[in-house]
Amino acid sequence: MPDVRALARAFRENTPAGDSADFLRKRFDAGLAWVHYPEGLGGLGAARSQQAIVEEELAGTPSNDPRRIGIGLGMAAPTILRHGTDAQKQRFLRPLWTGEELWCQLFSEPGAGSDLAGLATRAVRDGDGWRITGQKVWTSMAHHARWAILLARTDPELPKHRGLTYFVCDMTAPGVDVRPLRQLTGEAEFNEVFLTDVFLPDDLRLGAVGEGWAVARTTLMNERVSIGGGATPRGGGLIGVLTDLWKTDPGVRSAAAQDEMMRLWVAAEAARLTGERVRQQLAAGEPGPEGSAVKLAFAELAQKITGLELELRGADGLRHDDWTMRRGELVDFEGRSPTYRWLRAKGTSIEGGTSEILRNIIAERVLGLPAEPRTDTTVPWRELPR
Amino acid sequence: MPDVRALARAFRENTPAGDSADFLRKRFDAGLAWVHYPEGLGGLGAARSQQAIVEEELAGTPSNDPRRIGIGLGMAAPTILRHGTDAQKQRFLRPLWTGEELWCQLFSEPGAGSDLAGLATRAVRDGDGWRITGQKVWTSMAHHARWAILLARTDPELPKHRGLTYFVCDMTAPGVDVRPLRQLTGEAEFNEVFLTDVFLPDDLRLGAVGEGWAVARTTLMNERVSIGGGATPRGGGLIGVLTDLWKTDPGVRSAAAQDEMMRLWVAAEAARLTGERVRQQLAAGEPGPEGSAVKLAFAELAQKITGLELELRGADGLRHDDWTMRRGELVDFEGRSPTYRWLRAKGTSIEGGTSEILRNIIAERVLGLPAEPRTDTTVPWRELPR
Amino acid sequence: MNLLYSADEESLRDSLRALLRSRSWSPDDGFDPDVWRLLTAELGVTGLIIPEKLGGAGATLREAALVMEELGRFLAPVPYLGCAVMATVALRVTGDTQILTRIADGSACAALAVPFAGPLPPVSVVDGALTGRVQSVADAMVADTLLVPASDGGLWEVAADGPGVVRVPVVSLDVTRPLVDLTFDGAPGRPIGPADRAVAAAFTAGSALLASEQLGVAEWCLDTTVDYAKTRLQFGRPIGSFQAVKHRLADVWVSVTQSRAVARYAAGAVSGPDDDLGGTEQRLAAALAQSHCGPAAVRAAEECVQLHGGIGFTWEHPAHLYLKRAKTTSIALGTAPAHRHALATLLTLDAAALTEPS
Amino acid sequence: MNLLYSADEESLRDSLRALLRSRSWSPDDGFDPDVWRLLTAELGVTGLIIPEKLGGAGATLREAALVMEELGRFLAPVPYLGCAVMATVALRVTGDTQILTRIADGSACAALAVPFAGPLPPVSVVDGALTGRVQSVADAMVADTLLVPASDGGLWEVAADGPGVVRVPVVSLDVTRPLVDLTFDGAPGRPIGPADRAVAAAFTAGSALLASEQLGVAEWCLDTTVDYAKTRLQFGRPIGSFQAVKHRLADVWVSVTQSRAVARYAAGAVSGPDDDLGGTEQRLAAALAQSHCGPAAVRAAEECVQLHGGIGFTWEHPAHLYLKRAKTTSIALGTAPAHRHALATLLTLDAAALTEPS
Repeated sequence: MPDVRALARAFRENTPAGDSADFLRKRFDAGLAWVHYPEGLGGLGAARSQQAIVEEELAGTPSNDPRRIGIGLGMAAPTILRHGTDAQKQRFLRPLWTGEELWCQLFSEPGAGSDLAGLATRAVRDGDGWRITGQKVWTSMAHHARWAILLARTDPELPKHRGLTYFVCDMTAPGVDVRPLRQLTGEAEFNEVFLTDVFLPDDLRLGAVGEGWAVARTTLMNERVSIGGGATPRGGGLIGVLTDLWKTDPGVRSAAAQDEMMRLWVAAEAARLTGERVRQQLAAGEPGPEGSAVKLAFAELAQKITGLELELRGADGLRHDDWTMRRGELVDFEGRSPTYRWLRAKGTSIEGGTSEILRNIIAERVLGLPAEPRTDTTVPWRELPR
Repeated sequence: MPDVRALARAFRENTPAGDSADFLRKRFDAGLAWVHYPEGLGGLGAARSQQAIVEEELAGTPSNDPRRIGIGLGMAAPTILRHGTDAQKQRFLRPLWTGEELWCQLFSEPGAGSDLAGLATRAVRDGDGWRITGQKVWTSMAHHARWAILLARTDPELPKHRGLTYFVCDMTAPGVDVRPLRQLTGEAEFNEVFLTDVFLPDDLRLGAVGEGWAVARTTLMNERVSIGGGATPRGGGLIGVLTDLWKTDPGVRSAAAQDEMMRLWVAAEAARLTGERVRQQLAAGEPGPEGSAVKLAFAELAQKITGLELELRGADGLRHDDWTMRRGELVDFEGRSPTYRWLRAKGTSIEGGTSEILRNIIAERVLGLPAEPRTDTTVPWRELPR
Repeated sequence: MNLLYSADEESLRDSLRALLRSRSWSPDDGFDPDVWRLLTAELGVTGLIIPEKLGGAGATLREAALVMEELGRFLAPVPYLGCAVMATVALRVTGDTQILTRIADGSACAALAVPFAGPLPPVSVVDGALTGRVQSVADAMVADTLLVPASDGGLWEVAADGPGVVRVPVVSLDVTRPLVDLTFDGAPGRPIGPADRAVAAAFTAGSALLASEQLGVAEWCLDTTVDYAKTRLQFGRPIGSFQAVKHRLADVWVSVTQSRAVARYAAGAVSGPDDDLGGTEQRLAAALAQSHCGPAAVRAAEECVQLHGGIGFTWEHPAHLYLKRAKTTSIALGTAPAHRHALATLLTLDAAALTEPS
Repeated sequence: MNLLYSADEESLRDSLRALLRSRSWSPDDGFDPDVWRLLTAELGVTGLIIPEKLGGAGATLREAALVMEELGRFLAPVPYLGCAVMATVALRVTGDTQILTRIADGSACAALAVPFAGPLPPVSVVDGALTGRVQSVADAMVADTLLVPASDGGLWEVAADGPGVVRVPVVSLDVTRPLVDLTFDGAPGRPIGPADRAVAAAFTAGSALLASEQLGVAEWCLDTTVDYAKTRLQFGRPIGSFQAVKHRLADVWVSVTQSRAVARYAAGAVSGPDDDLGGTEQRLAAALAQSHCGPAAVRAAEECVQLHGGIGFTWEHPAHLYLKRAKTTSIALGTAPAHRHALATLLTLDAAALTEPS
């Protein structure tokens, strides 16, 4: 087992922090990016829990922006690590981690949301590569991304899960058209991405032809793990915004509202402790399915808390801050107006797997309840009703 | 159109009310039992809304007990009227209405609750009649009933809805064994009925062989209509029990509880007005599906209101009145202990069609949402998993 | 009380739908002058509850509730609630005839200068002119006549574009019913009667009829979601064939069905003589209506967004407009908890007021 | 704080399950003396939190919480909460050794003479003897030692079958934890220390650990319902394959999952020195636990009855016993609204106590 703390200390002592990108590249090369990754790929093959030691030792040094590189870090990287060729790992992981190359995800389509495996974007062989045509939606960061993870259909004659192939899409390639997608908040936080005859060389294929679904499961599993989110202090986050209002504005207080607020406080604290327990399980090497409970609860709570806040504010709850269309890349629940919070919270039960799909997954994979009778998994995709 | 009011007045003037049963028989023969029934069968072929006039004119005269004859009146009678032979109508309707012969319903089975059409009780041809063998459950009044409406399987080789036949069961016939079924309240309000080789002559068959499901739909439709229930005054029923407690016992009052109680008051009043509107629609000859909204809401409300009552009572809510097994035939939500109310209320979302089945019906028949894919309706009943 | 729709009401509904169905609005439309004109000129509904002798239709608030329902269903951006219901009721109670005559013939549009939610701020009277600020007023941007409850106890008529009146549009959560901040700085006006009863009656009538608007909003949300669930395919099936979706829509249907009964009851309760509008039963019906129909509309709109999935979260799909309308109306004219508290008081169930039993 | 189960706890759980799985109880069983004896003799869990020097296991309330969880799951009719948790904590706080030693070796069973729900009634002291009535006391029918908070401020030891003590069994909603009405009429006793801190500590510990019992109850309900949903066929399919059933069970699972984290936190919070049991964090954790875990257990039990359909409504199926246990525990030691109010006070969010911001 490598002495992670000693390595991190030595690295810090010996590495000038002048140029941020350069520092991060060196940190990657020293295996201190993600210590549980293999040596040579930014890691040391250490336990995941050792990462905390590195962060402690390197506190205050230049760092990447976890929100901007989130998709790369949480979804692309584990997929490349598991299914990529050596060349792909060498090519993509370092700039992904340093933030020099941002990533986005080209999975969802207008006709394939919850039913991702039903997607229609086609990938057709063309010489030593592929021609991609289709439309993707709900793509955050697409207008900044250098690369995308892309799921496309290579064989429509096979049942839907079996005709998919996974690619890395070059977002600078001709035929990639990124358009802002405006949401009910007025912002365009996401994009639509139109792919028209986009050429991708075969070395951008990740995993075997027709194995796209299996590769995508790695991505999705990691998405769900990462959604559990980080630790917040008791009474922090949205419930803190509500209790701060309560404490500072006597006009919002009433006995009935107090009980309602306390119900939400209890629910928020129960969800927070559940998240804490999930992290302890992970740290103890016993990852469980409880992360999905955290996401479900967060979505419900975010909507209830922000809804109550509007009610408490009364007349002020009828006023918005700004409907100007803008590119809101990073969700800021606490910085903007109460109406923004309330509207944006409506997305929490849709994005990253709807609450309905999450309940299906819990029921079938955690509780072991039998699946519904299905007919869409056995017939050729081409014959499915759409 | 008959002058219902004049007929009722004349009947009242000319009929001695000395013997109650005799009075009711005469009232039936005068067509004043249910005026919308045909002449000769207790009615005058008048509009259903005219019945109110009769009740008004005959107020204070001997009457049947609507709770004891409820099953006969609400379910057996409309089915016999629609599907019975003339002889059956003549034989059954009068004593049913006068209450001289009580009825019960032999539909549900341990293995066929929500999925009634999957029932297993067999009826096998035997000379000029049928031999019935099977087990029925959740039968109110079975220990008092002279007759039962019975659904049994005459052909297990057909798909499940098509192999059923509808009978009138003689509850005094050999092989009919009625046993009390104890509920979580401690009472035995219902029965299990074991049928062992019970012989029923063919003239007790209602409708054609194999047409049992169609006949049963008449019964079930009428059950649902009748469940909407009668008018209650504002603040009456269970919510009235709660507000009376609130008014008389200062110890139960708190600001948080008040808002909770008022939520329930609002829900109860909304449900009450909905029931009122259903009755107005019926009276106007425009029956709608809204009665199912009333039943769903009542079940939910009964449970919430009684649950809150226990909470408000605190220590008293931990004490029951009596666990002695007894035959509780008529549900009395208001007369017994708060714990009894709370327990009994749990049955309201199960009996007479579970809330789940009711939601299915609303979704498919009212909203027109597509049915789930089904496989159990096309294969022979015998081959279904059980 | 009759909770059904009369044949006349059904026919009015048909006319309204024919008119409204032919229009469409974008998320940025705060007012559609053409529709407002048509509602006045073709259907005469802006003067529906104005007495016939003043040029109105002499109908009751029941019929106006029907109009509210349809305007809610189509989310028509017109100041019907503010002008044709609340200001009109206030004017009826004060006994005004002048302004009512002009509302009836479409030459005037009045608005009560009161916050759409929250307490009345003071507007003082000095030398026959008004000074004060009233924030978040509904339907006042397009009004030409403001009715201002002033601190002298009077209801004042003030020309909206007159001297000393400044109107600043608010960035409203519900862009289809824009709010405005009013500032009066020595604005001349004319007292037309005592304000208290007039404003209280306007709030009771407004609360009762807002329930019909909320019903219309909820109906649109339910209908639209049901239609979507029938046609949107995922996993090779319409999503409406999945039982969890069915059950949630069934629950929304139950709640909308209840809203219909409650809203009809409230509309009927406030349809008597104006003198009754301060009565217990009227206030109770209005508070009940807002306690039930507001949250019911919010729930229907939330399910509409959720069950549409991603598309329901976009600016392009109209679901968000209904969500914003539902939420703002559940706060306007009092939140559901505030109405429940009012109900407790009316029913002598308020703990603070209950004394020990004798 | 560690929210997981330790290896020792898992092993204790296995032992408890092995013991409890071999028993079964009917709806009429209020006490199983054999199981109580085995818990003492074989597993020593009745003395789990009694110091080793008094013959106990010297463990913390965390381990006792684990016991509560399993007793809840099996609904074992034994006075563990009353004797081995609440009375024991009270005795620990008073510094008693005599009774604790006897509880540890199984020769005594003590119960706090306090109502299972509601305020403490007065029990007066005259000439060294107690007089008063205490109603709806849990676990006191089988106790031989009653610990009575008296109006002199002391906690008194009274022999349960001694003179001047009358115990009348209550017809309890939860027959698996029978209540009793106690009457003291000049009952002799011995003061063992001040009552206030001891009783408060017992309530904090009891509330915190009751959450684990509620967790066990909820887990049984969820597991049993899931098993039933997998095997009960209707419409040719297991009912658990219907999406609405799935979603409701998924929601119950979420709530049970949260209960586990909350109950573990509460158990950990009260596992420090007895002196801390009056601390803010301990009271907060206990109030949080009861605010969440009580309603969560009720909901799991209600879904258990409902999704079992008719059979869940019978006396024969055990679902109703869990329903009754869940409901009574959600009232005992304070209802959820009362605990939420306590939380508001502890968090300085209580409106009545908040002053204007400076």
